[in-house]
Amino acid sequence: MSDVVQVAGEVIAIRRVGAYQHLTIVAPGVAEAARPGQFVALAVGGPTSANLLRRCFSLHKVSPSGAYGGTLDVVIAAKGPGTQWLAGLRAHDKVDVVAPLGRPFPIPTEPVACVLVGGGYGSAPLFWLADVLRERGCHVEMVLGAASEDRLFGVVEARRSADGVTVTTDDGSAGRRGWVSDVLPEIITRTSAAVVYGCGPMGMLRSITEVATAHGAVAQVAVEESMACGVGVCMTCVMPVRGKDGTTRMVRSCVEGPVFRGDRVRWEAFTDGVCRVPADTVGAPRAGGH
Amino acid sequence: MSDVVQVAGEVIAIRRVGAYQHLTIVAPGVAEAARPGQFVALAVGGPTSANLLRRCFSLHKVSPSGAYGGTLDVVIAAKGPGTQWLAGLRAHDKVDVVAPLGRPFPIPTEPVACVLVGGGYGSAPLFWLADVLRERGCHVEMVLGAASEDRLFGVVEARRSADGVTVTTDDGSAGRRGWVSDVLPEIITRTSAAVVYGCGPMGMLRSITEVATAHGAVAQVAVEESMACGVGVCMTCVMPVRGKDGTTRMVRSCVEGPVFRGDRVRWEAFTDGVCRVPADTVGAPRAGGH
Amino acid sequence: MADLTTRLGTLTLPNPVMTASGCAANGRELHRFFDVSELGAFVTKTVMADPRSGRPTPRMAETPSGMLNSIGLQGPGIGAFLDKDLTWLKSVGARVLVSIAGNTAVEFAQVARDLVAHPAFDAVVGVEVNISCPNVANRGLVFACDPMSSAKVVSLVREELPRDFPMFAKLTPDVTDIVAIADAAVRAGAGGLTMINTLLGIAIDTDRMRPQLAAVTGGLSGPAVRPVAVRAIWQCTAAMRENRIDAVPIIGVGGVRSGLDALELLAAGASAVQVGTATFNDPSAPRRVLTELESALDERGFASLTDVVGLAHDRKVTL
Amino acid sequence: MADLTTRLGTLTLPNPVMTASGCAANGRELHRFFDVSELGAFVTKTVMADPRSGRPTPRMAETPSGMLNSIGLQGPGIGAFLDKDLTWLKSVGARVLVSIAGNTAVEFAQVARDLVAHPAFDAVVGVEVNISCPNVANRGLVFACDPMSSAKVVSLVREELPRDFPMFAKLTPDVTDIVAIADAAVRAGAGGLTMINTLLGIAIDTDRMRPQLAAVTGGLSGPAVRPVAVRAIWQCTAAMRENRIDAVPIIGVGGVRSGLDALELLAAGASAVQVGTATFNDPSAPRRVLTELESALDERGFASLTDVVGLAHDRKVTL
Ligand SMILES: Cc1cc2nc3c(=O)[nH]c(=O)nc-3n(C[C@H](O)[C@H](O)[C@H](O)COP(=O)(O)OP(=O)(O)OC[C@H]3O[C@@H](n4cnc5c(N)ncnc54)[C@H](O)[C@@H]3O)c2cc1C
Ligand SMILES: Cc1cc2nc3c(=O)[nH]c(=O)nc-3n(C[C@H](O)[C@H](O)[C@H](O)COP(=O)(O)OP(=O)(O)OC[C@H]3O[C@@H](n4cnc5c(N)ncnc54)[C@H](O)[C@@H]3O)c2cc1C
Ligand SMILES: Cc1cc2nc3c(=O)[nH]c(=O)nc-3n(C[C@H](O)[C@H](O)[C@H](O)COP(=O)(O)O)c2cc1C
Ligand SMILES: Cc1cc2nc3c(=O)[nH]c(=O)nc-3n(C[C@H](O)[C@H](O)[C@H](O)COP(=O)(O)O)c2cc1C
Ligand code: FES
Ligand code: FES
Repeated sequence: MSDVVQVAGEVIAIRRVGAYQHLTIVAPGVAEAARPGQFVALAVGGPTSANLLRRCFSLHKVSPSGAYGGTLDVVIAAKGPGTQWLAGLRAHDKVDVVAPLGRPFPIPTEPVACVLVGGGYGSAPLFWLADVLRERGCHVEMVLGAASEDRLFGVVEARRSADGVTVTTDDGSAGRRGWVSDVLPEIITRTSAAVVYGCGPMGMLRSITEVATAHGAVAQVAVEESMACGVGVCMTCVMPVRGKDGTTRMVRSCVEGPVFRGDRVRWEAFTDGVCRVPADTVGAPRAGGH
Repeated sequence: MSDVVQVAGEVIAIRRVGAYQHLTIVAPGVAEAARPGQFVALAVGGPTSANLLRRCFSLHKVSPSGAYGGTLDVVIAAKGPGTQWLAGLRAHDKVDVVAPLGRPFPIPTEPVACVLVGGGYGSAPLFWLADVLRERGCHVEMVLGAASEDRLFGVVEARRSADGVTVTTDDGSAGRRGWVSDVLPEIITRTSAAVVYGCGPMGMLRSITEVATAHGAVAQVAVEESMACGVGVCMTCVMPVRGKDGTTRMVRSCVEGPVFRGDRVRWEAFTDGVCRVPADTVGAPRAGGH
Repeated sequence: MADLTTRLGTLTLPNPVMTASGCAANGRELHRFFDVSELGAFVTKTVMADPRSGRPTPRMAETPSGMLNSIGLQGPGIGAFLDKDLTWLKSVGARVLVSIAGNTAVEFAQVARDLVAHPAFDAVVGVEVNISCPNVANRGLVFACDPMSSAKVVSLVREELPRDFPMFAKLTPDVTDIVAIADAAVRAGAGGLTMINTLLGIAIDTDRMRPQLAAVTGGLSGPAVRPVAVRAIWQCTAAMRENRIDAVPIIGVGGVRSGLDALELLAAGASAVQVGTATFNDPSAPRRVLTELESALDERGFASLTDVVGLAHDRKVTL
Repeated sequence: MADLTTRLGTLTLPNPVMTASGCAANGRELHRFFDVSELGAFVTKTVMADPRSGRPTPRMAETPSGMLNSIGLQGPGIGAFLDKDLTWLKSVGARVLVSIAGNTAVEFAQVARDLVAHPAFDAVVGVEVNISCPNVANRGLVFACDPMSSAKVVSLVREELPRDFPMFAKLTPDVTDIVAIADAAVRAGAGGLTMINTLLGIAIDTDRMRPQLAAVTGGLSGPAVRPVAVRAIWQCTAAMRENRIDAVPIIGVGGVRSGLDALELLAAGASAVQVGTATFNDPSAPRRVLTELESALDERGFASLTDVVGLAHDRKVTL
């Protein structure tokens, strides 16, 4: 956790891609240290902003230098005030950047087969990951899933970056109707994949983990917990994760994650938008609670 | 207080003029009802703004229709967060407009001589006022004063709108070195002016009133009190003013002003950035206060 | 379209959105922007027995997502209020909630008596007793900071009003235990509670290096304080649901700027909401909040406003 | 360049800017953005005797110009804190203000005892006693809501610390009379006060129609609450200047985002300031505030930080 930079970024391009906005931001110093799976924390709203907290986005890609100095790309779904503000930026607008943050996807030392699964904008970091894996000689399959066609991101890019691409949508508007977990078993089996990488909503990551584990593959998932700071100082982004010692702790997903081994995450603690503290967690409240 | 409109305005031009920013905003419905001396209240900071209160500016000019529909012009000195945000707007940015507000400068029924005195951006509403007065056959002299040349506004416009123009600056960087009150006696005497109109800082308005009164002219001054709403509902913009009945009340400068007869204002209540409630004001606190 | 009717004890209103006292003057100014009779009720600026000049200026300071004010209850006194302001509000068909105060408990009662005696009283749908103001008899301590003083004012005003006439005690959040104050007010006869008034705050002018307000302290309001308002409403509602205090309707106020903000206060337990400081940002705010609230209910499939009042207590996650 | 040295009773610091407890973890994370030893002091996350998992998530909600948090004092327990965190802070040369708490008054004392006994204690310049946390023995009522509980904790901790060792009691603003709590803490042996901790608040998720935080209530912080912090500092300083309570130094905290915000708290009476929530917006905030404060003093012609402490009281307008 050392090579992070904070820099006054400048938007140089913003374009709509399906339901998303794709931003390119000049942010010198980020690309050199960044790895796939890491993220950026952006300040929102400018100097008069009432929205203090940073918004976090997976790094889609980075380039160490170009006509404008190093750049980074993010893919943003406009939801609340912060993402709406970001989606409304124009070229030359300023945005404060803190990046790269968090632990990247671990890269296998051997050239094994891998499946990369992205839900909605969750695919954003996977093309760069695919490139890195293929450089290492890995066979790479991608699965892109979304509610509907406009919420898929990067189908064309996927065909360039991966050896095989499968698309699913909940409503069947593109690819196969259904969920990524419907197609995953067949792909793992066919490619004898050793690692399944996932990025997307929590429910999807849980099922990816289950499928991968059931088929003898390791799941590496990038989680999306609500974050206030992104840099490890606020303790809002915690989730229960088993350590190597088997003990569960409430760990910060911004510094110890966002990428976790799927089988270490205590998925059963997440229900209905709440994550409870499992009773066997270190320091869990005893009767009376805290 | 009836013909006010609230409308989503759009900036169509913004340009620097000396130390100020001159904004032209499309705001249909404002021009028709507006008179010189009235003002506009602008919301600042956009949808994520932490600055809730409106910022008020004299209407510099209005045009009922043009290529874009009715427009209004304001001249803004960037000081705090709100005026800085406004000064940073670009063409096609949106700004919520409430206008026209307040009581305009009263126009004499006879074609008398008038002196119009503006301090800094306080001259902004005076050119339009001069045009209206000259249409009525009044002889119009203008006095523009400021700390330094870059803080003068509209010297060229003044030469077009007035029969005579005098410029003063504190540092002598343009026109005569000194204050507007230094030159005012001679102009009132020479023109036998019946009315002196003033717009600018409080201290200047007070001395304009004193000079005018001493020379047998009526002072009509547009004051600048700190305003939260601009529309008469918050009671923050009050000042002690004598009514026709001779009684002093704390009146709202946004609805009963901003233009007051200078000799009605209890200037002695203003000291060192505070305005006390004179003891003879209606409802003034008795011992113990409230 | 959801049924927006709300019931506040003996009072039924066509919708739950009101102005907040002191943030809408007495109606004429906002009537230029929307028809004030369309609101559930129009809440007037707190009025006292005599005319008051209010405090010296500066009286306000902008703060992050809020403001401080030290208006000092400037107003014309109850007599002029009744003849001019209330009479005008009646003429446009507004339902009026009249906010009253006094320097002493007895003065509150006197103001209430004058109100009831006036011909325009039939436009009045309720009285809001602003006990969040200084008690001259008790070293200027705010009435609502002390359960006994609160109870005294409420019971004296109660005696002046017709039986069962809607009466709301307006509480300050600047207390260690707001439920205790609510309890005292309700026991003394308040048929409902309005919460919250402003929080005591200070801002310093860093150029002059002195307080920005001439009066030093002011009341903090605006979206900044909304979480405190929601919490106060929640705490009193929870106490009522658990029968720790008698159940009465709550009017929520504090930081409402949008229909969703209003929905927050309602879900926490308020049966109506007032829009205050947001009106300075947008003079149409009270009317706009009503429209937005209506859409918010429709989008969420609620057939009636009453379905959402206190709903967050039922949906609270059990841990 | 102004002399930024500040004196807090027996403690002298090269400058008045600190982190706020719980908003800077225990140093490593921010050390990536600036050298934490450059701050006047580094205030650690409140530590208790045993490890604590903290509360379920969601633990935070963004609010206008602020946020709510319900972290629940997650932490490693005093043992691990001392061996890992304090030892690291010592290794980089930080001046450390250690924030401690307990479920009971006795647990506070126990934590203090462990701290004093540790080899890294020489990096500790003071102890901040976070009495704004729930007292398990008193139905979970926050210690700092009650003068007696506050005094008990303070006096027990005092006994564990070396004579005259700097000790600050951290107060909550959620009380009717903060001066009374300050008085109790000072009489019990607090050498100074830190104010304010967060305000109790709630936010409702209007899609789920339930509280946004799993724990329902949370602490409100950020620029939104700055006027409340300035007011609390002002009131206690005024009471000290008028000899109503004993004079001790105050560390100001609440809503500081810029050097001018810090100057507000100093002018109101604080001798040092902590930067909390603003750090989430800008991880360099504590260090930036220091630079900005230095410029602000220079621009205003103050030769020394001590010249501005409490200055707004002297410059207050007399009406
Ligand atoms: C590691 C990581 C990578 C992400 N990558 C992407 C991406 O590539 N593209 C994309 O569109 N979104 C991504 N998200 C989600 C994105 O951060 C949220 O959608 C965004 O913060 C919501 O901001 P808002 O203003 O729309 O919502 P608001 O609800 O107003 O946000 C309020 C606060 O909650 C936090 N918050 C709310 N939702 C989330 C969330 N889902 N995750 C984290 N914090 C949240 C915000 O950071 C902010 O502090 C990612 C989140 C994480 C943690
Ligand atoms: C009737 C009227 C006409 C004005 N005409 C002009 C003009 O033509 N050009 C121009 O540059 N300025 C004009 N002003 C002053 C202008 O309104 C303030 O400079 C501006 O509001 C300051 O905003 P800020 O964000 O820079 O400062 P901040 O200090 O951040 O403002 C905070 C709050 O204080 C209020 N405020 C602060 N200073 C003033 C002030 N001097 N007058 C009124 N409210 C204030 C703001 O409205 C806002 O609510 C006029 C003021 C009034 C009352
Ligand atoms: C300028 C101003 C004046 C106010 N005057 C009064 C008043 O006279 N009586 C009263 O009960 N509340 C008064 N209040 C408090 C508001 O009615 C309301 O309780 C508080 O501002 C919180 O709501 P808000 O955040 O929507 O403004 C005033 C508030 C402001 C901002
Ligand atoms: C996420 C978070 C965690 C906090 N944890 C603690 C804590 O452990 N101990 C403590 O005394 N205060 C804690 N606080 C309160 C802060 O130290 C500070 O008093 C308060 O947030 C006001 O300052 P601010 O507005 O600068 O954040 C916490 C605040 C936040 C936002
Ligand atoms: S987001 Fe702040 S610790 Fe992870
Ligand atoms: S500015 Fe609100 S009443 Fe004048």
